[in-house]
Amino acid sequence: MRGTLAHFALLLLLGYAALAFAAARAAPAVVVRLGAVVQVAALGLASVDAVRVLMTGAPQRVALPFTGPFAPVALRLDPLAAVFVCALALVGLAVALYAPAYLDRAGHRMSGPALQALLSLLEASILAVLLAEDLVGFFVAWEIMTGLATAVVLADGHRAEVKRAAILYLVVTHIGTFAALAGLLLLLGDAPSYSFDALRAAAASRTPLVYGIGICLALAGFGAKAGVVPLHIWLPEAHPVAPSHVSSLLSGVIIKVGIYAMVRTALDLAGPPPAWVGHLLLVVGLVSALLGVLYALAQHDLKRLLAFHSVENIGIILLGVGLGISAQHAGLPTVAALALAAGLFHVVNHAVFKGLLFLCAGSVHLGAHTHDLEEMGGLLRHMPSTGRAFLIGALAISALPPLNGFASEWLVLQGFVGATQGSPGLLRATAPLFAGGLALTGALAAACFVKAFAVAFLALPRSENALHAVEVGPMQRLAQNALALSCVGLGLAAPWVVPVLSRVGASLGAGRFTPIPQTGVLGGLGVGSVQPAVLAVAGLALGTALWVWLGRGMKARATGTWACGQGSVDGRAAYTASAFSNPIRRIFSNLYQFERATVPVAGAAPYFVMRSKTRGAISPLFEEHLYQPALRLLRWTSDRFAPWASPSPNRGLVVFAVVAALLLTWAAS
Amino acid sequence: MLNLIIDALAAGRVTEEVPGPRAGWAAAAVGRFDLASSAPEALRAAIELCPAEAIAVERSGGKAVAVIDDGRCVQCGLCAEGDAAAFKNVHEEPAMGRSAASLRRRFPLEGFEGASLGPDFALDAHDRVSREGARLAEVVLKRFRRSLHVRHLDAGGCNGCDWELNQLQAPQYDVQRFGVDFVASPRHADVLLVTGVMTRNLELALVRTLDAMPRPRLVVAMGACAISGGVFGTSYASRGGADRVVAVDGYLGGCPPRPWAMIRALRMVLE
Amino acid sequence: MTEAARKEADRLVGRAPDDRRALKGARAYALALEELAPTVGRALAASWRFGSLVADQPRPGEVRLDYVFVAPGVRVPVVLGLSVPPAGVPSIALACPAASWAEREVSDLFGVTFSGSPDPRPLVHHEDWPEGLFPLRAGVNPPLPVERVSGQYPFRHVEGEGVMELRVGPIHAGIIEPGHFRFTAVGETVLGLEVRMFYVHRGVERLAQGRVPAAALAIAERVSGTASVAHSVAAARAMEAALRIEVPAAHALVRSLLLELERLYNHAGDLGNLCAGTALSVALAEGLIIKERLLAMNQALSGSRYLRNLVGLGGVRRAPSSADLDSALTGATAALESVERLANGIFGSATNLERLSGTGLLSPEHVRALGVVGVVARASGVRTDSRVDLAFPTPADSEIYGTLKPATETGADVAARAQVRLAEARESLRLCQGIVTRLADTDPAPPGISDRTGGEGLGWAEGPRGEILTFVRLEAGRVARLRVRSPSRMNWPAIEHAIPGNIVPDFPLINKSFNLSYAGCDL
Amino acid sequence: MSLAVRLALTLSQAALLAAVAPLVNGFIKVLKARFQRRVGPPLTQGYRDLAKLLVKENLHAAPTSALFRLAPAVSLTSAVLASATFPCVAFGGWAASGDVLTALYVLALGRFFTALAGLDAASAFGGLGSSRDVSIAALAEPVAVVAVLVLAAGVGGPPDGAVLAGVHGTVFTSWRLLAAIAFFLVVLAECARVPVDNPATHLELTMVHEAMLLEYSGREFAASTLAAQVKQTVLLALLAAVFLPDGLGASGDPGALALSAAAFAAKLFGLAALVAVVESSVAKLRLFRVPDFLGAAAGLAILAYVAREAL
Repeated sequence: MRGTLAHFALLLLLGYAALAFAAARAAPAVVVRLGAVVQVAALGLASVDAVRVLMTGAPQRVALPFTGPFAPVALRLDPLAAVFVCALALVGLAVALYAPAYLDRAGHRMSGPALQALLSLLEASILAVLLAEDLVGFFVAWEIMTGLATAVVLADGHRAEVKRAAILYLVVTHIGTFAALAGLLLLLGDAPSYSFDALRAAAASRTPLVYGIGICLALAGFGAKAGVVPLHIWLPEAHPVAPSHVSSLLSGVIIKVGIYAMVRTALDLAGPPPAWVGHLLLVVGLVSALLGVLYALAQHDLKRLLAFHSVENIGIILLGVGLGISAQHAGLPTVAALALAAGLFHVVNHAVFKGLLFLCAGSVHLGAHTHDLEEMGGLLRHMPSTGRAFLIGALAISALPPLNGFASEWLVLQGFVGATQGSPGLLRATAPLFAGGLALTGALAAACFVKAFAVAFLALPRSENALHAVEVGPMQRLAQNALALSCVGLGLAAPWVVPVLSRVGASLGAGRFTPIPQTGVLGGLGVGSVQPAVLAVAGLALGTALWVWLGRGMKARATGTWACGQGSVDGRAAYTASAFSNPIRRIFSNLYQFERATVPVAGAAPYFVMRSKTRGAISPLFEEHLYQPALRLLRWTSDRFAPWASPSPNRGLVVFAVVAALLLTWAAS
Repeated sequence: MLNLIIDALAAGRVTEEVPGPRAGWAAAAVGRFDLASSAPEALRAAIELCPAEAIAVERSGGKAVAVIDDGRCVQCGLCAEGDAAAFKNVHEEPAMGRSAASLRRRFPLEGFEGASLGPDFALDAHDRVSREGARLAEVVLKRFRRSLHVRHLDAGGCNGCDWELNQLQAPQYDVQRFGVDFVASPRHADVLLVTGVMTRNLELALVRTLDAMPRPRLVVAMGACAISGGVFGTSYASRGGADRVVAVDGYLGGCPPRPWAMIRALRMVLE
Repeated sequence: MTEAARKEADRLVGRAPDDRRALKGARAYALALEELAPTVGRALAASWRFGSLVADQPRPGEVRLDYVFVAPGVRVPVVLGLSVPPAGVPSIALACPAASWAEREVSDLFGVTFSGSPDPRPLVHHEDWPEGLFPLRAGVNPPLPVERVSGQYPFRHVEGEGVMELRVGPIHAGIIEPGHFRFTAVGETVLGLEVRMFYVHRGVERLAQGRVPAAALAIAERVSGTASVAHSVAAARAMEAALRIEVPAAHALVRSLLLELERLYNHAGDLGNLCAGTALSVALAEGLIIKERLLAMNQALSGSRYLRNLVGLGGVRRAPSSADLDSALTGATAALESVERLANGIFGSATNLERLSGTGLLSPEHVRALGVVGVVARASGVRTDSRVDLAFPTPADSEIYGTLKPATETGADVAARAQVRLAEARESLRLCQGIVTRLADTDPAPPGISDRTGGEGLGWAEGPRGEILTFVRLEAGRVARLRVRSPSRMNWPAIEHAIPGNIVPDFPLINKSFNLSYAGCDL
Repeated sequence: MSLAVRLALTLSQAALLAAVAPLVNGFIKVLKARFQRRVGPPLTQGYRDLAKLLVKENLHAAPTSALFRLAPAVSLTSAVLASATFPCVAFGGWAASGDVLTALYVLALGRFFTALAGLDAASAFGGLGSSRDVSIAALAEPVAVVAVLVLAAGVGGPPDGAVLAGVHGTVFTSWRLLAAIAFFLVVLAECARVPVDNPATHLELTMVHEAMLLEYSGREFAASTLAAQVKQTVLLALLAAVFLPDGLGASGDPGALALSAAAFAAKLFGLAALVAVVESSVAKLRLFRVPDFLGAAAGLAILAYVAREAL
């Protein structure tokens, strides 16, 4: 069957962008709102296709009425891509609802119509990447996507930190793209065309060494886009500085495109993956997950905190994918299907709750004019709807039942439980470590979101802005509530969704996956299909009854917070974000290398210091121990070539690029 | 460290039965003081010596009455010193009651001439008796009798009462067996137990602490300071008894009251 | 040796003692205003320890300031006296941080202003006290209750990202006295602590004025509940010095016995209480059992569980019978055996010892600068003990205490303070045994008396927490000025310096190891 | 067995565990009192305290939000739900086919809300409690998960009702004991017990769990207190029924059911006694030694896994 809906979606988005640039000055408000309508329509259409593909399991071809410079542009929507299209659609719809009112008030330097146009183009380019069926189309769309993402990040390009973030983003992702391209070209070998089919066919004639180098380059390259540790350093810089609805899309979807490319390469294009690829992904996943959440805990800028959590969740997804590969080799095809499904489910879930949380962060910025948690406090009073939505997002990202984050994270954990039954080997030996690491990640994420929600929304305002915060408008609330509802819905629907997702692995053809049957217990893994719903309903009934009954005693009385007999509490007495994460930072002090210094400002030391000032700083681990030495190495290298290259890192980069390009040409020929 | 437990089990329980009000008195132990001599000079000397202004001679209806206020008496024994002393130590606990006035014990004086002596207790009408305890429904009192959580507040004493309260947790007394426990938060408390004179710097804190307690709740003042100010009385720095600031449901005299008396006083307010 | 030290003190001050001054129990010099700072500078350089600052108004219109120091070897406190108009005294706090609280107190109560003070904030009066009202100044009698004004106390301030204030008290969660601790912290990491006291300021010094000595002693006995004996002995000694009363040996010995018994029950109780901070519940219960037995023993001996009502002017009000003394000694011996077992539990538990070691370090430099006394000073390796530093008014005591070697530790942490307490409890029992033996050979006598009705005197006693210095001026048989300097007054400011570097949940443990009296400090 | 019977069994277990929770806590208190050479509170003191709280006022501090009022209901609900997710007495015929991991996650939901409520009143004590609680939980949860994993590895699947039936009658093994010890240490940490927390303390600055509840009063405090007790009972029951399932019946016939109920009760109170013994014999750890303690527990759990692989 030929899918035309996704095709229309692409055309709609492109058409709107053209119109928006043309009419931006004439009627900006109309253009902005039209953009929302177009995005809703386009993503709605695309999602219809995606759901159909997922349900039937049959891929769809999409033909475009033009051809590319190297080959006919072929687009294809298969179940794997469909999962990501769903994620895009869910987040994109909410963003479309959210954007107009946000753009009216946010006051970004870039105009609303321009942002809407760029957003539409960005969504189109994501669709194109997901639908691409050949390397040229894929990388062209990929580069366009990167460029557009940089452009929207630069919405406030006059600010130095935004510029820095954009440059960092461009540099890292381009090195990544370059590596990925090199890797895929290596894998392609001397195949006759650049089509994916040619790549798949080339698997048979490849040596393990070429495969190894190729897959590593590709995974690292795409991993940079996904924000995998240690290639994540751009992510916490770039995502927070973008407009919040764009951050939603960046963190919710675009980094997932990196995951898409990794899964596509490892499980489809490069042929059946050997066990070590799975192990590699598991290790990388666990490191990303743990470091991501630990660094998130140390943040007090809400958007940076959320960005670091993206690193964490990418790690969880990779744990699922990695287990999906490793379990096959341990003789556990069902576990493999379950784990991959869990990973893909987490792709969608993370898109939904992270999109939600970034929208809420945007609303908080509109309402309280800050991203700094230390300047918030008590926002729930003024922004109840945003607060509720944020709470649901927080519960979801903390993997708490019955929400969607729980469903997917719990399934990954079940995968590791299943892995203990595998044939003896590395996976079975290390299963407890990964399970424990995943549980640690989840618990730390919960700690982090207790902090984020409580410090932002509970207790007392810590600044004038927080005191006078205002709730956002109805459309923005609708967008947030829609995503919040999706968190609940996906969580409760997990028993029905997971079997569908478990078929994706089998559809890829390069791996042994046994899908889970649609009904009943999931593959003997103890996941009753009724259970989440039963527990949720029972919990809701019991909880509501209790809540009502608890309030029906003597009439409740309002009073001041107990302040040990002192008059009252104020914001300075309440826990700050830094204070809250202090125990964890101390426990993991090896990773943080936190330094604090307190110096007197007024008074006579040492006994009469009346005022003092304290500063604490985390020395960035990777910047210090990986990137700095790398740069030093680069500098050193370029120093050796001093006669014909001045010792600047930029020049060094050029030299590096030229050398790499030469090597690549040699490899491809 | 298991040996600590083994030793403790081997040594056995030390919790004592609640003695009667008169039982368990050491021969020398200070208790309450009763009138021993109506001699005016002895009374005058006692009033002069009394550091807490707890003794007075009142004239009511033409008859002279010696008054000793257990709500003020700090049991220093100065009034009972010497052979011709006006008062004697009777080795009984100081009085407890539901009002500060009920702690004043009166002794008719035979053949006493002359004007009133000592402080005028009638002027001292600061008794703010709480009716909250009396109003509590039987069901609440019954539940309090089975579970009573106490929040202690030192309003400014010498710390003696506090140490005695602390001793209630000693295994010999084991106040927990009566369903009584001390709690950290006023939110969890049923009784506010005040010791010490009401200092100026803690007045507002006392009010706030009471406000932080959920109703129904009771206030008990223990020790001479918490009832009247004891030796510290009223001054630029203090207001005297706790009932100058909040309504009180029960009073127990003593400086400091002994632990058994404290346990009995807690039971008294629940009756 | 003592004589040489006294000559050295004269040389340091630059003159002979002021023989016009009727102050007894001290070596008093008269200083001019401008001599104060250089003299104090030389005194501190010669390792004199700041003891007390006594403000008094023997004549209306001027305030006399007595700076009391304890100089090594002199064996009586050295007093630098200054008659000043109530403004413009140079502050010595910068050179001598130990004097800072004393200066602030005198400003609050007498309205004396100290120029150049590094910390001129009010101390005794809280923010709602009306300005310009000085309750101890002669002739000041404000209508009661004193009106409240609105105001804010300027706490020390730490600024920085994520810094929060942990404000604890005045009402604490346990059965503890009121005081306010303000931690500046980032979570568990404590950056600083400010202690705010004087919630239990009852105006003791003012209340004693106009009382007869017996009543004033009853008040002094109630300055701090668990140091009743020490406070009343110090006050009685001051009065006896003022009135030139000789205390008979039998009486002096009983007082010393009471002082040691007081130390014993306090130290035993403190050792048990330390376990509340480390949740060693069985040991905590054992500590309470021991303390209860000691309190019952106290009651059998004195009629009061806190050993009250025995100390009187000129001696003791009632001599305990030899049977009472013997049973007290038996009780104390049995209690010490239990304490030894308890100590085995406390120091023998690896988990417990881990909590105590290295926690709440207070360096000897801080101890010296802040004039810290008692157990806390000795646990930081600074040997100050008024039983050794200062002479006893009677030969009987001097003989008993001649053999005393004050226990010191160098650990300066919670464990060291516990060790010092244990060693002192042992030492107290040994002293008790000596005293009871001596008493058996001493003839009973009536308390000392005097026909004087006025005078000034300084008295001291080593309470469970450390040295108490009390000044008394009597006029016409009544107290005209009582000035108490408790060990807690000197030690409270020091706790602020034992906290930084520790974590929040260790504070209660450190606080217990100091075990300071709020009432004794606030008066 | 029909679904109705299975549901009834499940619900009655949940209700029973919730009902018995204050008794278990009281038992620990009485035992501790005996070690302290005193009588201690009546065994039923927990119920008396709860009954009393029902007639008291709910106080709401000014800064608190609706979340403060919601949290007690959520935490109690989560504790009760967790007690329904695994079978305590008979393995066969369990209605909720959930497993032990679900129980842990459901309990985590309660903790999340309690921790939030601790911060809601803008009191630093609540903040202290919350931040410590989530930090300790972050370290305890992975250990619990690994311990459960060991068990799952041993029985060939996640330890749920169906799979656990297979354990019945298996030989008691060293690795199962190691896993049980690891989980016991986690229980001490999760239930705010010495050496991690001191349930008997009155010192706000040292509290972990109770610090979060300092602002609660009346019925809401009753619910929060009961929730903590139910959580403790659930975790001890998990230990008794899942880690040490010896003596539990596989079938649902009344005789076997009664026998295994007796065995379960004996183990539950035996474990409670063990808690009392541990709590009376060690000091509370310094806060930043707790990671070492839980690290040791993690080591035991890993050792258990290795032992299972090796044996």
